[in-house]
Amino acid sequence: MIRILFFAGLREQLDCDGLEIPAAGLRDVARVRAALGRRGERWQVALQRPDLQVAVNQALAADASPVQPGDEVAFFPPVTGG
Amino acid sequence: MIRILFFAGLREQLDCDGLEIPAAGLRDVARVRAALGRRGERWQVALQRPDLQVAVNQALAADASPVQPGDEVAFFPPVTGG
Amino acid sequence: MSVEVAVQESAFDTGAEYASLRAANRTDGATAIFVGSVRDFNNDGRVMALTLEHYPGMTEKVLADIGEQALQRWSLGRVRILHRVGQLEPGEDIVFVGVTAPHRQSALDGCGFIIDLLKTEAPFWKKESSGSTAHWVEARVSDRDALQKWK
Amino acid sequence: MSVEVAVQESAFDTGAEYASLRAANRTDGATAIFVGSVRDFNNDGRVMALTLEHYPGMTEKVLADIGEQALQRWSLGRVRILHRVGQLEPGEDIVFVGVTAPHRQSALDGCGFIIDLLKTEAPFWKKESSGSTAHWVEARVSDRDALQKWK
Repeated sequence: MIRILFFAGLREQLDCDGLEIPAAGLRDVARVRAALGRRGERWQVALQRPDLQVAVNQALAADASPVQPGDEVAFFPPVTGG
Repeated sequence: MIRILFFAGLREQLDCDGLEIPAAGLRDVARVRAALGRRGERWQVALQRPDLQVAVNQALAADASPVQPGDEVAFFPPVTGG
Repeated sequence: MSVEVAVQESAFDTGAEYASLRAANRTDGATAIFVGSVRDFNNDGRVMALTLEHYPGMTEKVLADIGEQALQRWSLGRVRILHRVGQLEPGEDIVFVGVTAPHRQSALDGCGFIIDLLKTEAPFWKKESSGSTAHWVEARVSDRDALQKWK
Repeated sequence: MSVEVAVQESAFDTGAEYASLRAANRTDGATAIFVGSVRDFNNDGRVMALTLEHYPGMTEKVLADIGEQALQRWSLGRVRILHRVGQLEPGEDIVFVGVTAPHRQSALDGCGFIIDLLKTEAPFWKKESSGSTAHWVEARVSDRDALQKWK
């Protein structure tokens, strides 16, 4: 399984702060994103937002970053702390 | 008269923290410096130090800066505060 | 050389944080501090509250990593980064970045670098509320542009 | 917008100075502070004292002028510059520069500008003493070079 997390505006948009999905075939962030998009149009739209940031195991990552079973993958809007 | 002040290492070198000199003919900093240099070799040497800073009426100035009767002219080594 | 970070709901005391950066620190003549506070963004004078959400676990790692990068790059003495989460009122302090170094330029640059990276890499999100309405703060392009000077 | 400067023998309290920069200040979300402290310059561990001489009258004018320049150039909110004179012990604070602004880069740049100009234009001189010997600190070329970035 892969642990998925959503934060801030994205969390509210999806009305979901996290879920687990089977890891089979999801070997990079792009594939994880695509799999989540298949959950419905709302997910498709929200996850294609071009400025969305992604972290794998709590480190900033990109679409090409590898993902393994047991990983934690988080999607979130551009950060606005400080 | 022109009020002359010396600070820090220069004050110690000249063993003098200030004096008054007649203003006649001393219409810029260069002339004030030259007049002070004529007080003796120690003064000559100390006041020709190339990195010496000078202020006229408490504002940083240069050799060409004009001087008038009643002005306060200060000579000092490069500042080292902060 | 040390990096200390904290993510906390409680307020911090800039004077106490300064004292901690200076305690038994005779090698670093320079201390630079940056503090970010909640502004009264609305020009109509309406009091506004701010809620800070974060990504627990990742936040602390990112802050520690940013601090380490700064420490290595400028040979800093101590680095201290605090960031609040939860509900904040106008005038309250959000973030503290404190850096000590033997030389002033290192301290100032290290401090500026940390806050610039924090603004674009640390997973915090601000939600402003004013009366009954609330909205997520949009990231600013200028924050991303600010990173150019550290390339 | 205000510039406040002080030249004083007594110690200052960075926490109190910070509080004064923030008091009833809701427009400026950013505060940058630089503090310079007496280092233990001697690597042999000998305790060293510092005496700060200044040019009374001119010092205050120069500090106020530097503060005004920074305030105009970066649209700062508040500028506060404190500098101690007289006898100082290792570990004691010498100079405080505090700046508030609506934006962080203005606050950090304004703070850096002020300390760089102070280092080359404000009439203070340091004399280090260690045991029975004392000498005037030499100005550093790097302090003059630091001004280039503000041209």
